[in-house]
Amino acid sequence: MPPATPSERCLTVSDLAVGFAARGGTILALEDISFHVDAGETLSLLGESGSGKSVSAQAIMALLPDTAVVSSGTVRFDGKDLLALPRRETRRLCGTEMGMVFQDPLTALNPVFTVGDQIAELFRVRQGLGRRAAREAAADVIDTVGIPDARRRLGNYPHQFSGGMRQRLVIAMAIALKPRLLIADEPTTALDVTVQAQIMDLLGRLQREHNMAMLLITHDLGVVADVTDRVAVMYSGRIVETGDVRRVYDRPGHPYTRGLLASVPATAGGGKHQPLATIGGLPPNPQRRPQGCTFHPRCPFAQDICRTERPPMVDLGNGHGATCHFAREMVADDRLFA
Amino acid sequence: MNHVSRDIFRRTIRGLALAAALAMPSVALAQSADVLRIANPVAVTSLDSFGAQSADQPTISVMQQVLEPLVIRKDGQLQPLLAASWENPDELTWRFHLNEGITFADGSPLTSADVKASLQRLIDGKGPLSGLWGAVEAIETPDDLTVDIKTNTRLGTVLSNLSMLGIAPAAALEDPNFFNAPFGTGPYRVAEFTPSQFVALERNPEYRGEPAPTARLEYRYIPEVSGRITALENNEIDVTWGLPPDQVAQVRDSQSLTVESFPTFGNYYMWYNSSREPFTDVRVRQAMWHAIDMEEIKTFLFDGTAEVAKGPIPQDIFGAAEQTPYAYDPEKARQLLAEAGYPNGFTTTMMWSSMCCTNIREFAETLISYWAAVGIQVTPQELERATWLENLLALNWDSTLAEGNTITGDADFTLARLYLSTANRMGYANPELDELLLAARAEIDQDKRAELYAEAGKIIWDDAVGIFPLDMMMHAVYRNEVTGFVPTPTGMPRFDTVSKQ
Amino acid sequence: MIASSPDPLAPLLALDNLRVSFAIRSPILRRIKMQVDAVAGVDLAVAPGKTMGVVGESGCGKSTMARAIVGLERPTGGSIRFAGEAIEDADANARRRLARDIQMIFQDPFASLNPRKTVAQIIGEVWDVHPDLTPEHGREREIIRLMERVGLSPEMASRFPHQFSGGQRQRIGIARAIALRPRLIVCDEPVSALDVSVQAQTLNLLAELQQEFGLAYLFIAHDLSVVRHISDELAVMYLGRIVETGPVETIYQQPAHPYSIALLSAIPVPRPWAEERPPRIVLEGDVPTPLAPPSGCRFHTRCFMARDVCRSESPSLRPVAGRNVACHFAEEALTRSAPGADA
Amino acid sequence: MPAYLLGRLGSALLVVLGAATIVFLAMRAIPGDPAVVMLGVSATPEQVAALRADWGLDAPLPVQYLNFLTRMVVLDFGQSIRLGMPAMQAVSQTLPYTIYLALVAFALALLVGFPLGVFSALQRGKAADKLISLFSLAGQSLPSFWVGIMLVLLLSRTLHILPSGGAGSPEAVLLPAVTLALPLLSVIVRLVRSGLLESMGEPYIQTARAKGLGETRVVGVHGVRNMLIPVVTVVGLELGTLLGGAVIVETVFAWPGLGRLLIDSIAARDYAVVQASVVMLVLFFVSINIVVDLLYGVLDPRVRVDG
Amino acid sequence: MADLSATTTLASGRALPLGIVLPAIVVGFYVLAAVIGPILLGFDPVATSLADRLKPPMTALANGSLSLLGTDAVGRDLLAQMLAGARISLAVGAATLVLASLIGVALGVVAGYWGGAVDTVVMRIADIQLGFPSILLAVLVAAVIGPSLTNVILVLAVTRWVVFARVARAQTLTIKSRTFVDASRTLGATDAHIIINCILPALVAPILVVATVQFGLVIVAEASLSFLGLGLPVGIPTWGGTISAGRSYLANAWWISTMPGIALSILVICVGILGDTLRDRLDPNLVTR
Repeated sequence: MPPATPSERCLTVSDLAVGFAARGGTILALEDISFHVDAGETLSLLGESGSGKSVSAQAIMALLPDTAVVSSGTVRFDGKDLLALPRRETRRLCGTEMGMVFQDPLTALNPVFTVGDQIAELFRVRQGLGRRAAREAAADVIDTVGIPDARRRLGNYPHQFSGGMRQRLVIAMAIALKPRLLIADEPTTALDVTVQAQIMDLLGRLQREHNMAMLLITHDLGVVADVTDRVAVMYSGRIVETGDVRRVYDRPGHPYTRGLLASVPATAGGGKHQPLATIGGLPPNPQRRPQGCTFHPRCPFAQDICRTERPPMVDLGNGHGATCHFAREMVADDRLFA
Repeated sequence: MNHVSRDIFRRTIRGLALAAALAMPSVALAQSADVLRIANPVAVTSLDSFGAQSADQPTISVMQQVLEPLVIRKDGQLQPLLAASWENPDELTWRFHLNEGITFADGSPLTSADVKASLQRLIDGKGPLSGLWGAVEAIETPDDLTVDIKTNTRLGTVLSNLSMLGIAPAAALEDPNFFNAPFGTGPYRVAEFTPSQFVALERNPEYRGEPAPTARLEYRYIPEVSGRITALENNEIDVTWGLPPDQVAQVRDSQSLTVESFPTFGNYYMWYNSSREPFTDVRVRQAMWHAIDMEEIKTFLFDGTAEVAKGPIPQDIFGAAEQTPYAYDPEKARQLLAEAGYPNGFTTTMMWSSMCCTNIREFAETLISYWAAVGIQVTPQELERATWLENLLALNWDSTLAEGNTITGDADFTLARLYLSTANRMGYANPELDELLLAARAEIDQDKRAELYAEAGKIIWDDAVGIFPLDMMMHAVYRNEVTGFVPTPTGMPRFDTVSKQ
Repeated sequence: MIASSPDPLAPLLALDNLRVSFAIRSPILRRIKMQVDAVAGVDLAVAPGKTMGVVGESGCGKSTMARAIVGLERPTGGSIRFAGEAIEDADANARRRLARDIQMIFQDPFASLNPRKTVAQIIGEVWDVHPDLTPEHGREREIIRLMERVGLSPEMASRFPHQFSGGQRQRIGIARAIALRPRLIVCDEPVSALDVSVQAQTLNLLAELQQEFGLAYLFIAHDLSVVRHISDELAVMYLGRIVETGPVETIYQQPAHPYSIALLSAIPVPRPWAEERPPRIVLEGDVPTPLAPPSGCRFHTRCFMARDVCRSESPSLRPVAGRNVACHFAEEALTRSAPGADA
Repeated sequence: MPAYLLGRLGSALLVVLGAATIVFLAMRAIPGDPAVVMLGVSATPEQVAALRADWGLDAPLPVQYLNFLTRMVVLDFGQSIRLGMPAMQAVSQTLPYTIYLALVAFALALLVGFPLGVFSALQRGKAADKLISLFSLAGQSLPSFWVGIMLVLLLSRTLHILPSGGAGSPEAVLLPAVTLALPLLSVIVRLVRSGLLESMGEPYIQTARAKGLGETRVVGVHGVRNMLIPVVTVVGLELGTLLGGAVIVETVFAWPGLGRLLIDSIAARDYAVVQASVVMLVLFFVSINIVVDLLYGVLDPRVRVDG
Repeated sequence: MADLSATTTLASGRALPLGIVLPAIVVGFYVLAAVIGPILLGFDPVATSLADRLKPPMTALANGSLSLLGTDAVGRDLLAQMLAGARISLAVGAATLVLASLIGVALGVVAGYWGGAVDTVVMRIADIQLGFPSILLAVLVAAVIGPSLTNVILVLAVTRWVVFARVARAQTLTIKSRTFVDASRTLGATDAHIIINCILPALVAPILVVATVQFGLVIVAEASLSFLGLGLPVGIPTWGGTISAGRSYLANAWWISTMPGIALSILVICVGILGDTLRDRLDPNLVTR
């Protein structure tokens, strides 16, 4: 993949912070979120449950629930700041400029409309095509995502498809109007391994064909490695590390990333009865995040400074960065994959 | 809301409703002077006056304008109507001569065969009135205008019984659909009938007399008192009756309405079950009577629109005789109770039918309140009519409050049917009374009959077989445009003399 | 019975041609019934103190098999022997006795805990059902001991399940499962609902407990790397049948069933560049519904090696290169999966 | 589908048969004799016996029951004692009134309740929503007989705008219909509101939004269409009870419907009419249920059986 | 899962919303009025006073006392009558719900837990019950055993058990298939143990919600029965009975029907709000009609 020039930059998120109104004040779900995705490139947001990765996607697509408040930041897409636009305007970009694939393909499709209607709706409402033309276009899209016998299956309802096929339909809907950015929120979590491989293949192919920028949201380190150029690791509402996948995985600059990689049995290799490396403790309650580095209570390397000072994003070269006071030391340490 | 805007609002609503009412079954909107709109308080369920509904007031009140009897009770006297005259060739035979030239609404002439068929049908119908004719052995028709009614015992009540028998054409009686739109010799014939809801009568073109002033009578069933009054005030109906006495005064205040109150053949009665303790003792029965202040009840509960009873049946009935009302005297009541062995009173029950009559519950509660004052605890039992009747006939009660109506206007109808020890209706058995009543029924001489009933009435009164508190008045209300209304003591108004301006 | 374990010890648990089928009602139109052969003739043996890993995709019958072993489903055929005793028709009383030896850990750590009971009550339920097994030093102390053993602070005993994190909940489930000192624990996807970091903690705990109590595990998972980590033996299931079974490393290094090959190749690993991996085989289509399984070899509809015979003849498990495989062309498959081979 | 429908019909018939049996036994178990009711205070045992014989009530109970069942098949319930006509005729004279009243009430409830529910859901948590919620709660819980009386008191007695009762004029249906509609309207408001809120929380709504559809289309098409399923189910059931529940409203407003007929016939122990009314009401009830079931299939493709 | 957090919110006594506090205060007031009202302002059904009949609110009566809400058709004080009626209404409501929920829960759990023929029979009876006019049922029971307090409770309970049975059955079906029940089973637990330890505790919240919602409906149903003359015997004051009795006096004594109606309405609305709030907090997916 050739390095993206700034002109090909598709989406830029800077200093995004999102809070949720709750009893007794606002809970910050996201803080200091900055990343960018270029055309033809895939960025993965990697994180465990509750790390805030899905909220990021919702913020971009203006899909946040009413209780959410964007307290700061900008989301630049196509030169426009999406957060400054009225919701209606942002919504207008959805579908045509930005497409989204959801986690559970069963519930993401409306059960009472045929898939043909649901996909044709895009062409009819968004592009003003006539009924017949829209159906034709829908059939073509379904064909593109690899559903055999597309024309006949237009009249089927979502429940008549298997899980994998449903996810293909969701993808079809997301890419129907050839958006420049595709956001995929855990697109394979609900699927079996063999089907997961199919779907990731499909996404990869479509991305290449349309030169789309893709924002992949996942908790699966393996999926990230498979399809991604760059990764942003999230922890407790913040990005703790970002950079080229290989660099991050081979030489993590943040103890959290390091811990994650070490706890995966496949990576850990080793034999049976060799205990896996673990990250002690639990992620913090978003209402009571620790002072300083939010990871310090679980960090084996924590020093006094970690308890008091919030670490800045340390530039580790070539776009690799980590928010750890000791990022450079981490990168230099070879012991991880000894 | 002022009148104009209210009117506009009404019209708007009416328009909207009309639009919505396309699916509506039969909508009657006629409002001309030729139509008299009547709201009856009780539903007309059937027009067959020979069967189950033969004693049913709503049925009779409609049918009395359609079918006419041989003799009619007018101003307390029995007078010929379809019959020209009658005689008794022997003690067991009543012979009637019909008027000549009377025709039914379909043009066919009235003959003795019609009379025979009508009477026979009433007897065969086994309805409540058929019992009056138990002694009939044969009905013969020597010629077209002569009818012989032969009985196995002497029957003194034939004339008054006949006043309740409207004559229908014999041929039509065979037709099962006849009673959907019956006709006879009367001033009206039935034009339209929906059971329980609606009856329309129209003038009988063949009627021999003066045509009725109003072309069409429409009966609509409105069960709720307030509904009827509202409908009257809103000019939805022209006339109604059966108002609770305590609401009469208020309606009287209305500028657009006229109220007419008149005595009837109906009265309240409270029977004791004389076969049960403590009512086997006449002193107890009398004591409870003395405990009640009838005048106060009449004044407050009935707004003065009732009469304190002077006998077991109202005074206008043939055979009624005036008795001395029991005085309100709680002291005497206590004394009588003490004499009877109940110095501290006793506990008993009183049942009544919830569907009996207006104000029945208030009346009962008031009575119970009076008795409580002399130490008698009475538990109220308001029952559904069917259950009440079943208990009543099974003598499964202590006391009961009810209303009676001697619709034939003849003492026999009430006294001889209910107070005979063989009827065993209230557990009271008195051979002397039985003898009087049976003799009266068998007496053909009407003056003698009246004397016998007077004696019987005195026994019932003095022996306190029950308490006879009040004779009922009927309250008819009509809009001021209505004229010619004639009170009827039967409580079943007829409208063949009524017109609207 | 095919002994899948070279271990000379008699198996603790042995399934012989186990079948479980049930009539299911269509979820909304309840009147329409369908027959599902969820487990269609499975032979399997678990040795004492060892772990048998079972992998397979959703609907392959692995959970149904697990439920049949603990008596939550009634087998429609074949036998289940525990320590030599047939238990497939065990009545309620026999089941209660068996519960002391066979326990289960469930996939969803939240759903498997009664939300209305405290942790102490949930663990203590064991002795509600088996009052005769109440330890001499008392229930409370034993609960505290168990909680400490699985890494939970005893102060949490009076809390409710929803006040715990996913990993902690699974620890409660584990504490309950080991309370009766069973010999076998059936683990039905015990870590698949957990985040990676917590998953590792739980796997470590399970390994420690196995050492300490000499537990045998029947460990069901769809994550192959997890199974590889914890198991001694492995069974790969597809549509109600075992397609390959044998020592875990043998299969991982060189699978002999086309399905195993595809499955192993499809696992995304975090650092693919760091290890030697066979080329990925992306299977066509979806897993067929168990309502209408394909004829012959059940895998033939998706198999990249399928021939005519596969459509008509169902292959049975046979020993090939140190494991048992149910494939007509296992030898050929072996060559394809040999390290360095090009599939 | 036919097998399913057949099974559904079978169980519906079972319900009708059960209800028929209960009403048959019930009428004979309760005290009060139709003959006595008709003859009144002066009834003699002979008269009663004669009438009972005339009506076939002297036959052994099993014979009467069998007779009733066999004739019920052709909707012949025998002769009404009180009305002197076939019981079925009495029912078919009053049933249109009840159905008419129920339909007007139903239309009213739907036309007002549906938009109100949608509006309330969109205004969730705001003052309008709370007001509507309170109104619908009141409508659902206030006793209809009292509401009816109050409406009469206000609109009829005091303002003289509408007639107080009866079916004499076209606008007479309004008060009873409003009274009858009120609880159903409230149910619809609440169902529509909660149904729409629930539907709007489903992931497919996010999908619709991600497609860039306008909010009107998201709510009006994707939200409403899914919410219809629970609404139709419950509303269907309510429509069934609407017919049966009209009794009180018919009493208050003297509406000549089936409910009043039933009450009067019970009072008169008019076995034939009571049996006919109950069987027809239950028949109506189960028919509506079947229609709802079928409608369910139309609305929710997941219920449809392929092929 | 939503029900759990709600349970704790209730249990932990965090600030309760107005939706519970306000109606609860009103309902509490009614209970108080029902308990001590009749003691303060005795109602004697036998004590009629004809001179005082149909007096409007705020009238001085013959015995010198002031009638706050007016008098009825036989001169009894309306307020005293309503207080006595409150006692009856609340008692009938509570007793009916206890009875109906016991029957309903028992049948519902049995039907849901064991399914099969028992389930079919119970649910078919429920269907018949739902389609069968409850008026007829009321006449039947009233006529067979005579009108009494017990009968009214019986009739109402018989018409209400279905709601409880349906909820109990549905909930049992859900709980039965939950994993924690399987977990208990793998411990060797018996059916009785599972029903007592897993099913019944899970029923408490939804049944409570249903009971709250039904409470208002039962009170209204009792009033409706009294209104149709099928309710409690004369002499036992009830709101429905008073409203019904006042219907004939709408023209000249509007207060007889209006006053108890308002009292009844305020109560049922408050109970309704309470039920709604409880449902929202305990079991949002519960359909209780």
